[in-house]
Amino acid sequence: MIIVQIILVPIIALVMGLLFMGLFRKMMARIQWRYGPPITQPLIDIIRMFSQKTVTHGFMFEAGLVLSLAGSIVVALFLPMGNITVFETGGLLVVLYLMLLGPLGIALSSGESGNPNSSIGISRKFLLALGYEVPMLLVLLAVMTHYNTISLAEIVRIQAYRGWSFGSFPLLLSGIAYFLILPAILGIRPFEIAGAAQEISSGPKAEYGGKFMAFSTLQHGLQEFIGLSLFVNLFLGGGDLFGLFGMYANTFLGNLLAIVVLLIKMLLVFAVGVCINAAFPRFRIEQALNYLWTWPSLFAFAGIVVIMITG
Amino acid sequence: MDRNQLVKWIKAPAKMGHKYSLHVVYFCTGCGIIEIPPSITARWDAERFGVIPVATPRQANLFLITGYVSTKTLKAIIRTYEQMPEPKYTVGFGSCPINGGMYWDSYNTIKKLDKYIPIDGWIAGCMPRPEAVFVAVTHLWTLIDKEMADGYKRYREKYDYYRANQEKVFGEMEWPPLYGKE
Amino acid sequence: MIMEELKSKLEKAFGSAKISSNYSNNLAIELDETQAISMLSYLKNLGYKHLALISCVDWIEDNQFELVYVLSAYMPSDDSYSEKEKLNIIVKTRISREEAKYISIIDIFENAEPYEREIHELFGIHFEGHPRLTPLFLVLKYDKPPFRKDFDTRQFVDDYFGNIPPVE
Amino acid sequence: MTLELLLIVAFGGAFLTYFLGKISGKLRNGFAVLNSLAVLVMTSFFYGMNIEKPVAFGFFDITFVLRMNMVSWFFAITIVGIGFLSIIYSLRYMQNKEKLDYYYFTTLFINASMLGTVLCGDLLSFFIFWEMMSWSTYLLISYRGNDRAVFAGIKYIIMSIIGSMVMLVGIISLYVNFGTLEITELATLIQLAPLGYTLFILILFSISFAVINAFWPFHTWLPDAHAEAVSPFSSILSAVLVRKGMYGLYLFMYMILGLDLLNKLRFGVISFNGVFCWIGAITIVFAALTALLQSDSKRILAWSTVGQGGYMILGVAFSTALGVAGGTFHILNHCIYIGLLFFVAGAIEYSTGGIRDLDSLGGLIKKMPVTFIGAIIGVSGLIGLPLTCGFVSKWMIYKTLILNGSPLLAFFAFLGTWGTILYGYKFIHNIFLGQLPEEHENVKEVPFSMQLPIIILSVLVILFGVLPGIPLKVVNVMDTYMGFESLNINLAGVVSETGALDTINIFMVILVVFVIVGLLFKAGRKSRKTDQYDNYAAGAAIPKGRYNYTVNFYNPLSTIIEKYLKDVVDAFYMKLTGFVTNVGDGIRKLYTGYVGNYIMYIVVFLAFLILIQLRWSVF
Repeated sequence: MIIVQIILVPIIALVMGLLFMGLFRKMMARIQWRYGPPITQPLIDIIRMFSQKTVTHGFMFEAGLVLSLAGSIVVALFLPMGNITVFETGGLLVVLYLMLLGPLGIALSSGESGNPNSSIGISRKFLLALGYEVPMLLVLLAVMTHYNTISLAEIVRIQAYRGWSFGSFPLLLSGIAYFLILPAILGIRPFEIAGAAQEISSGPKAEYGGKFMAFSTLQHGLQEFIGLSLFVNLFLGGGDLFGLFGMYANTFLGNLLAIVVLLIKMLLVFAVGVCINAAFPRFRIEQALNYLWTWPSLFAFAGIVVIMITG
Repeated sequence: MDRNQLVKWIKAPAKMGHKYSLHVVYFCTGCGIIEIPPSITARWDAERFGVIPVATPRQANLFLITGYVSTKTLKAIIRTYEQMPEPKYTVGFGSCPINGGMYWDSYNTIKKLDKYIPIDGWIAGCMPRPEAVFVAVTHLWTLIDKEMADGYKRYREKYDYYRANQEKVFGEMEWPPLYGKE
Repeated sequence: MIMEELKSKLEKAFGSAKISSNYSNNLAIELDETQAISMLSYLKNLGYKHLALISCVDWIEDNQFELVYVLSAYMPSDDSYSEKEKLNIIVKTRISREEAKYISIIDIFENAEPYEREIHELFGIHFEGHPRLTPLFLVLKYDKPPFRKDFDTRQFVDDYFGNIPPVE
Repeated sequence: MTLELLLIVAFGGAFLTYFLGKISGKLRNGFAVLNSLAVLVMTSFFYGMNIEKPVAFGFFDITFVLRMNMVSWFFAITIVGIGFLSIIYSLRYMQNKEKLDYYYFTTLFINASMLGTVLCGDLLSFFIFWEMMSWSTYLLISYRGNDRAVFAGIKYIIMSIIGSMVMLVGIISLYVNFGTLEITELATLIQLAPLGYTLFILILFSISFAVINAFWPFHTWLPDAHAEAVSPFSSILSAVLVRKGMYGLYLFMYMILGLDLLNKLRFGVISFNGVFCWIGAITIVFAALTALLQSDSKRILAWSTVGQGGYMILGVAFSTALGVAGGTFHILNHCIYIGLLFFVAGAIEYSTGGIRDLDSLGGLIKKMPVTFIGAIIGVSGLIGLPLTCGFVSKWMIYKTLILNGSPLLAFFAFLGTWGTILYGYKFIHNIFLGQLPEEHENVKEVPFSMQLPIIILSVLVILFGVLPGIPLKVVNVMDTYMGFESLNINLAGVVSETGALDTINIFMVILVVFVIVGLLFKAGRKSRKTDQYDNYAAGAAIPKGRYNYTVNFYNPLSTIIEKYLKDVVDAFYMKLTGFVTNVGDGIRKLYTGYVGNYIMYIVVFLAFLILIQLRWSVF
């Protein structure tokens, strides 16, 4: 049974990642009054990229990229999908540290490419990560202290009967803080600083050719899936719709429904993200840091203080 | 468009992939580049054909030579062409790359671009309109389908001729030959 | 009236200069090469500080190059576009075609540097006192500077690009 | 196989190498390696023994107590382990440097004195070994002899002397009050002492341990000491020597005072432990952000040593079973990967001819693969990536902080981790990745004797990351020895009802997924290898020496946080030293050398006394 889950969950995550990117381009096109490519365009791109013979700059150039995609898939395995969590050991702390593997892998491999555009891209990516980690850590700590557990699956189970944490008062502040930094986590327009195509010729991806570019797009899709799934699991009770499907609790149908509900919630949050992306120009890295360290951190800090007081 | 025919995808996914995802190198070689922005924005929208400008030649498989090619730009064009991953296609815009066009007797422009890098398709017109660009893209589809868009194969097989011609123009080249010792 | 006043002043200062004005707002001054430099600095002191352009004409029949300097005045601070700013002054001098050298005016107008480099590269006129007369545009090697009238471009194109064989 | 034999071998070996050095260099090097190997083997024999043995010492009958328990064994094994590796490392590293007898003697002497501090049972001998360690460290910090090294040495020795004097005051007051300096007796007697007095003693000792441990207010000597010390010594210095402060804190907080007395030291909200935790938190964040802005490879690692100390004190001072276990395990992990990183920095310095400035290096991965692997594993251990030992100890520390209701401390610790990622990647990127400058074209890999320590430590980092059970068993015994309930440890990590950690499980998942994705990657078309000059530069040629981005790598961040990171404490110390020199200068002017002035001083003073007597008839 667990073997099926181990194979199924990453596939769902990858497919959802591609769907997000396809949807992203379609919605952006629609907002800009044009037809835009079909939703399956990222898949077509990846098939084309896999068939291209390109250039490698050395061992780390390949190993880093493989590490980053593997790291993102492993994180997808550790996140609860509906009410199935394939691996639970170590809880949210392990998920937080595993989320480092993706960016670090990309950083190592594009650093090896010897192109200053990539180095500038990576230094911006890490600065942006430092920027949004301040409020994100406060938010995660607030949730963990509020539910007094470090296990993500536990948090989802508690939300099933205690109601979404986005509704309960102290976590509302943290939810707002997390939502304010969601564009930074997903890497979309206001915070598309690391992969800015015009300024630093797509940053870390500057030297990625055929299959490298395919792996990098897959990793980007997974990164968006992880950011959204974390938000939905922590704040929107991932996988349960006000207990409507309580009766099919742990049957096959129940799990399936939970997954579908989770994905729909993620799609809704992603749609809002795309609208933000369409409305904003790209920030400079100083503006991004100044923004991330003021408003979202304020909300997150208020949330954690309220939780420490009310317990 | 046979984009949704699953049978063709299963038989030859690489070919279909190349047809419906032509990423263009965003490199302004001549006066024709002014036609690219309108073709990728709202009015003509090249993205519905899967054509998107990308930042670096490494990520691209279509190279548009838009307009006359001066000797200085030829060096950059050859370098960019060699940096693109293998199945790559080039389309020449207007008459200047064909035979020098209006600058046929100029001391500084390249007359027949075909002598230096292989060109898969030409678009006539002294700066063709975006619709002509889409005609070129669809024409390229048929070429890819019939395996006739083999510019990169010609470049690999006859590389010494191309390299000799390039060296004739520039004298000594700054970078080593691409398919030197393989 | 600005023009007439200026014209009279110039005639007083430079007797031998032929001053004519073929448009309402420009003044053409033809000058001997020895006086051109002093005319330029004189005009600069008069307030025409903007050197718009230096160009060169190849009179191959009477075996001379003609250097053309175009001056105009900058808009004053209270940006009222008065009569004086509309006036363009064109100073022309003839230099002989054989030794083809002239004095650089960089110390009067600093922004003359690229213009003189370009004229040097394309016409082969050597400018004394120019800091770096290095090539600016051309990549290929030409026997004669390409803008000269006796440089036969068609001949050059045939034998330079002509003998490059097509790849078959 | 007794303790004093161990000490005799250690100290005897140090002196013997000095004299052997007079005979021949080869003999001295061989003997030094043999000696440190022997000490390592002998210490490992004492695993699990609890010995308490008074040893009569020669002159005027001081009883000199030797003590061995699991806590001292834990610290002893790290000392001799890193000592042995650094001796091997320095065989080739110090090859063409001068004063080698002096170097080997002081290194072995420092190792021996550290061993002494850990093995002694009474405070007097503890203080003697402590002093030996301090001034011999000064000898090695200023080994290079140029003025910056001497300045760093002086700065170190002043701060450590102040620390030792504070400790001496504590020892004397203990001796006066309790008549004995035996640790075991002290442990029983101090329970009866008034709370105020115990707090006073604890603060005194903690100040001296904080100085050697480079916590936030007393950290200023460490970055200078590391920038000047020789690489093999700076790995000893930051891996083990700095952690003597942690051993001291263990000795006092848990072995002498004991847990319940410690918890009684609480005045309303503020407790001794709480203050110490907050000092740790400030150390973490301050050091991590300062390390970001450095551009010298050794200085980055020095600031990281200061920062990682904060994690240890966070774990230890939080006094819950899991917290102390996490803190202790972090001491071991930090000792491993910071030693590894200093060996890597030394290897870079050795092969590029003494270059440590991060702005002029680059692309060394092609020339020095083994060092690169060591650096990658070291930095991932520093950050705490899941397959490395750093992760397990940080996981334990975070778990206690979060579940015991102090999320803000956990927040600062997390922030420190993200700062570590940034400067860890800067360390790797500026040295190994990017374009290889021409002058480093013929850089070769370091000789095997320098690669061996790097390989051993890298294997240890991964081994303890995947199978943390091995060291955790030792740490668990230490916990129970110090009065905490024992944790449920299995080979793969901590098992407890509030969220277990199973590192073997994580390792298997990552391995399997990595292999599958790797095969998928290999399935794609084979790509063509190119050199670094076939690169995208918008169609232009690559400017040979200038096509990299290394100079102030995190510039946008430094413009924001630079003004908050002025080292206020260091500036204060410098002003203090300036003031003291001025006062000294003033007093020196009194001694003008003419006898007449001195007589005048005496007369004036007598007149002053007479005036006092007449006025108030004091005498």
